[in-house]
Amino acid sequence: MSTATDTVPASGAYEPGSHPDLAPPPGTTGPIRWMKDNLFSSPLSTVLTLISVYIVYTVVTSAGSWLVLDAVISADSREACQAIDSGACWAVIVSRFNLSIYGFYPDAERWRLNLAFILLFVALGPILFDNFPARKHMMKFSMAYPVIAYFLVVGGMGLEPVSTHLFGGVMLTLVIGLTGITCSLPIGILLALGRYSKLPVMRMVCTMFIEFIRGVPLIALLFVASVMLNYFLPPGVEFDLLFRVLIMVTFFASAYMAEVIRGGLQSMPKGQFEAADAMGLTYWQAMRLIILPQALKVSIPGIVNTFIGLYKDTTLVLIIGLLDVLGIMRSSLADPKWNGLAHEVYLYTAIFFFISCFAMSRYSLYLERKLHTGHKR
Amino acid sequence: MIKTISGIAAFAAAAIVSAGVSAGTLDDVKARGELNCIVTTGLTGFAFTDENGRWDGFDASYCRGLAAAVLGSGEKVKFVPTTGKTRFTALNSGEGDALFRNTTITMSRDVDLKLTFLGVNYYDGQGFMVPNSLGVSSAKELDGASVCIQTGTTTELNLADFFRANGISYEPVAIETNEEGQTNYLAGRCDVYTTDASGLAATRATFDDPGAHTVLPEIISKEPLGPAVRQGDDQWADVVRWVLNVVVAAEELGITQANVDKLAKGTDNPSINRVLGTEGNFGELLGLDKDWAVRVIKTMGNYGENFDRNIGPSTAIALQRGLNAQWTDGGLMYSPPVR
Amino acid sequence: MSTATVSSTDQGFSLLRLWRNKESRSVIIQIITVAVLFAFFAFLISNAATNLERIGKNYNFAFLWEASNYDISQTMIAYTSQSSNFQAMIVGILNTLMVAIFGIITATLLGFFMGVVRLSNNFVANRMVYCVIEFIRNVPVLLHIVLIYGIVVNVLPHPKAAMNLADTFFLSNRGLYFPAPEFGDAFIFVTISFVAGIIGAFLFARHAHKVQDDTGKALPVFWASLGFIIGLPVVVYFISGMPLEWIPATQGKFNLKGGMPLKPEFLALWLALSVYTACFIAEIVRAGIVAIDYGQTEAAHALGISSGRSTQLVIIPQALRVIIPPLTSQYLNLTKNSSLAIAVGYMDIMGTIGGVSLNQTGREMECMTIVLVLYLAMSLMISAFMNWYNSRIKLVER
Amino acid sequence: MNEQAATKDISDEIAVQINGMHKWYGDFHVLKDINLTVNAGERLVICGPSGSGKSTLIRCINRLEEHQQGDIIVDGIELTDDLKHIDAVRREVGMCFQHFNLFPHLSVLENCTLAPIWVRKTPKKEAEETAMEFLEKVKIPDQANKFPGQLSGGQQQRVAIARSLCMKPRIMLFDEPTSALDPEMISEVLDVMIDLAETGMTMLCVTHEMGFARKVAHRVIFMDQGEIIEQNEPEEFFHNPQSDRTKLFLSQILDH
Repeated sequence: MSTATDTVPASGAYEPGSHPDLAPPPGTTGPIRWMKDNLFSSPLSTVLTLISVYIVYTVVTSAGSWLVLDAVISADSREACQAIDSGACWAVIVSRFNLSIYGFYPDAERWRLNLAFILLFVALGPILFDNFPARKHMMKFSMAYPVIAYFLVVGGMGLEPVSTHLFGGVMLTLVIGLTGITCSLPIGILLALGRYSKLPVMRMVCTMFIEFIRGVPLIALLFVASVMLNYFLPPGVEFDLLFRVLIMVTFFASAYMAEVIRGGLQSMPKGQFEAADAMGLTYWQAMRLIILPQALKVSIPGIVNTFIGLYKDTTLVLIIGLLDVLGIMRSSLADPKWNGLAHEVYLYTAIFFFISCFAMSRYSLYLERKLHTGHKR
Repeated sequence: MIKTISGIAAFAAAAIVSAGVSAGTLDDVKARGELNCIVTTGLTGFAFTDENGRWDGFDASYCRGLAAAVLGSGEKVKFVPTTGKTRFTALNSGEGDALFRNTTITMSRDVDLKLTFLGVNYYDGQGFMVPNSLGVSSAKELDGASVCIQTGTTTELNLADFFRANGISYEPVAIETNEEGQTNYLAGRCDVYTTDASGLAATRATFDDPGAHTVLPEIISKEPLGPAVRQGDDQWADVVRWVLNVVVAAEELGITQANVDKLAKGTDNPSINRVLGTEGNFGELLGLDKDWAVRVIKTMGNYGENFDRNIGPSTAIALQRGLNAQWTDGGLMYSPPVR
Repeated sequence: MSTATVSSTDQGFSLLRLWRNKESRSVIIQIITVAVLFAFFAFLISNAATNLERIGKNYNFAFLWEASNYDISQTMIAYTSQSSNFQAMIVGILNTLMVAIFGIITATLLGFFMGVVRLSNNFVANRMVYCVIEFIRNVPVLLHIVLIYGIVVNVLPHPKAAMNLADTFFLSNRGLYFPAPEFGDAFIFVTISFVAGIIGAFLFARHAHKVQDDTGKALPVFWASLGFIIGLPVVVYFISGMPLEWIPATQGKFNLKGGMPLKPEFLALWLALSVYTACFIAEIVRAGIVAIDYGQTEAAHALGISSGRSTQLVIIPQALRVIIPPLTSQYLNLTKNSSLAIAVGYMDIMGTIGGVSLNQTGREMECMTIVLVLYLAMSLMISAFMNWYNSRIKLVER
Repeated sequence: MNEQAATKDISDEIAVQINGMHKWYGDFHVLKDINLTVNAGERLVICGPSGSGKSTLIRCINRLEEHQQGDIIVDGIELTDDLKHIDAVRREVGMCFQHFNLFPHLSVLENCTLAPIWVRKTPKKEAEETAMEFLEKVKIPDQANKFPGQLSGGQQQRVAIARSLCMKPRIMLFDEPTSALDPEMISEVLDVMIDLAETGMTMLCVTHEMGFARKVAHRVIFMDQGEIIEQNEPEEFFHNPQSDRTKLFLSQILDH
């Protein structure tokens, strides 16, 4: 390596292939140059920079003092909070924290939720990451997980049954979100295959179903679940509200899922179908062995995005009276001790959703990048 | 697709099988071992959850009393929180067995919505609450005001009628729950909050400075609040009706949570004996056992105790008995005799 | 159709043979599907009929013509508590449309702006917008709505102390009050000239196109259109003696009186939907423009087309093709999300016919049917419009 | 028609018989009155300008395309709408595509064992042994556990051939197997095909590789605009083409 101070010999003084590496001329690299390029490249950019810096400064200082510096963590009521300091009263979150996580789930049984939650990550590992140790064997556990989780959460098999009306908070959000996604995936696949099918009736039925569900808001479907669905069941049959909501959420998610998977199916080259045909595979064999494994892989980022959407949409259940994490925190505003602390409560919920959704969207980005580069393996 | 359809069919079949034969509500509840009781999503004093997530309040006590009568324990209740909008559907669709949710008895609800009302457990009327700072002393001065009003309630209809009858205008601010109404009112989104006077008192009680707010003298409607069940199940209706009556009777007869066990061993007063099942077989006639009333009173107290404990003058809500006093004290609480 | 006959090796009974035949099998599968679906729906409907009968209800829409008995705060048509449920439904539809249209417009503008900032090489602005976008779109829209509503209601001043801009605009926790227009009789001329201006601008643009095709000369279409659409009505406005007055709101006893208010419920819903959707649109715009190969810009520059022109003629038309389909689904999402109005009591479709009317009349089945049909119709209309637009720009691009 | 079918490795058994077959794509008449008989063990090369219907013709033989008129009888089974017949034919007919159409999510070995396991219900172990045998024949046993995406085009096409052979087909169809390959890879695929030809396999091959045709084909068929214009033994075909269209075509592809 030579330095910039070296005299540069006249051209032709080197044999081909023996030119030394020279440092770039001064002023083209380094922090100053970076700032010139990225902050002050034009008058407009300079103005933009100054405005942005001002906004960031104001927000950080004012929010910072409210959020952190002047905040109160432990107190018994809002008045007690205000007596201590002028910032946010996080005491409301602290006192309601367990409620916001477990809902009304009995104290003695909460270990089951914790266990189910830990096992969730064990089950998700092999699904989410290719290079998970002993992936093939762990996959079996993942397949069994929904059953395990069902018994852990609802009870049965020797565990004390817990009524669904005690579900609430984060755990309800997770129950709805995860049930929605696991049930909607197979239904979504079938719908996508139906919409992609050569049989006109099948195609029409699936298309109508998908378009109907996508055409109406989730909240309308939830209202259908809460006010109409029981009318359609035989007299005497009752589904509890959570079950009805799960049905609707599953339908809703499966219509979106079907569209994502249809995208994946459409991206399959025609040759794959032909090769499967030429080998004499039946329709279902071809789909199961050849087409779906590939189509699903391409669709994973879309599936994750659908899941993020579904997960955020679980908040809507509060409108029909199920207390998810937003609902349960909102209801604490009715507690005379804490009323008027809307900002703290909403912010807490927002941060909860942000962390989980952001993590998921990062994962989806990671997958997308992996699919792009590792397409050929 | 074939798989989906067969799946749906199997699912439907399973649902039918699992349903079994639907008997009366009483048998259903007994078989289930749990009472599904429809309450509000939260109204201080009437039905609300405490920090441990336990439901409490004037209406919630009735749920516990009913569960005690039918199932033997006041804990065997599943509370179904509903908004003003979803409550009747929850009842009609079978999600709840009984509705104890400060619900006004009206003819159309009784006749058109196919509910059966069983009596009044709280006589109420719709009132207005305003901040003192507005300097308003009568509801008739409210021309042009913004009024917070819970949608899907009779109060909403009364309000429209009242303003129309007085030829004044207002801006309705629709809210879903009392909690929202309270938040909006305190934030100044509306000038006036209107709901049942009891609800206003309950809400005002939770304010930092209750003295800064006035409940206006006009009571613009009769709001007899009472429980309801689905139409067409007389046995169940009887059970709920007599739970309602027996607590009023208990207060009249001086039976309290504290002395009910002692009195249940037998007294010289035949009225008390009949109520507590030491005389007669009214419990069996209802489809319950003879101790049912003892359990009700032990669980929720008599009417006066329930009132005092949850909404009475010594609580933050500080409601006077008023119309809800015993008939012997000049109120309207009057239980038909148990005999 | 194949004319080949089934070869004689076939035995067994004919149903099996039909099942083995490719065409008849597909027919059989389809017939079974239809039959099962039909049976399923018949099952549902018969259940519904039994259940309704059991509680003594029926299924009819007569209640639509009965008085609704409730008041609505923000109505675009004349409405009182004596109006019918049908009118309440119309109010709801108009309110939904209003928030959806306003939302779509602001979300698009804001989204394009943020998308462009995300593309700029200004580090601070870029990162700041990135953080905002990530935060907003990873939080449920319902939370945004209640949060913004909370802020509007709690933080903004009481109407007595309303923020006041030149005694014409007022902002308080009762909403944003614009002055209300009062049209004089002569205003009709301004309206006519405005319509004429649009037609004129359209004709001029066609003429200019033709001139450019024929002679290669570019006429100033933009400025001419501006003249036609804005200038002409302005001139007519002054000639006809300024027949339009703006009457600002005034302080009343409780509220501001008069003016054109945007109620807090509307503001919260509109802002939340706009901001939330804008974040998605920003990413769509960014992705759309990034997707255009840099080679396209280089090629345009190499041909000597100026920077601005190359954006207009080369980049935008191609980026739009990428942007429009996901943009459509965002518009659909926004419209559907407007049903969350119910969380703040904005009286849209869900609030009127799907809310208060449903509850006051107890006609769940009828009301929900109407709600579903209305939303479906709206979604289909937006898709149809955007598909039409999409096919149009595809054509233009070719 | 089949005058020169007398070479010693051709049996009298008929492998494929096509009588008066027509096919349309919508209004477009792609194949016009095709009559063709292929005996077992015969190797046929089909050539012709692009769009002449030669690919469509061989795709009709395993019913990737449906014909609308006429008969196709493959290995004694008539191709109709009857799914059982179609399945039976596809079991006996292997096919190689221009773009290989390997399954990218499966390893080379899995690609080869998939159909034997699922269609022929062969035990997995046996299927794998067969697969390795054929992979050795196409000279890439060492790549068995790689994924198609890791192989070169020539290797992929050889895997595709091995994959078809694993079904132990009686007839092999090749649809322009070398036209998507870089020039230096063509010969490795052709070598494999020549080896295959020496085993006596019935082969129908759409290709422009005239060297290959000369070397192994019993018969060359020239198609244009959906018709069989001319068919002959290779030497005759190349040196003494009868029709003008054939002459034009040959001059174009042999000169370049």
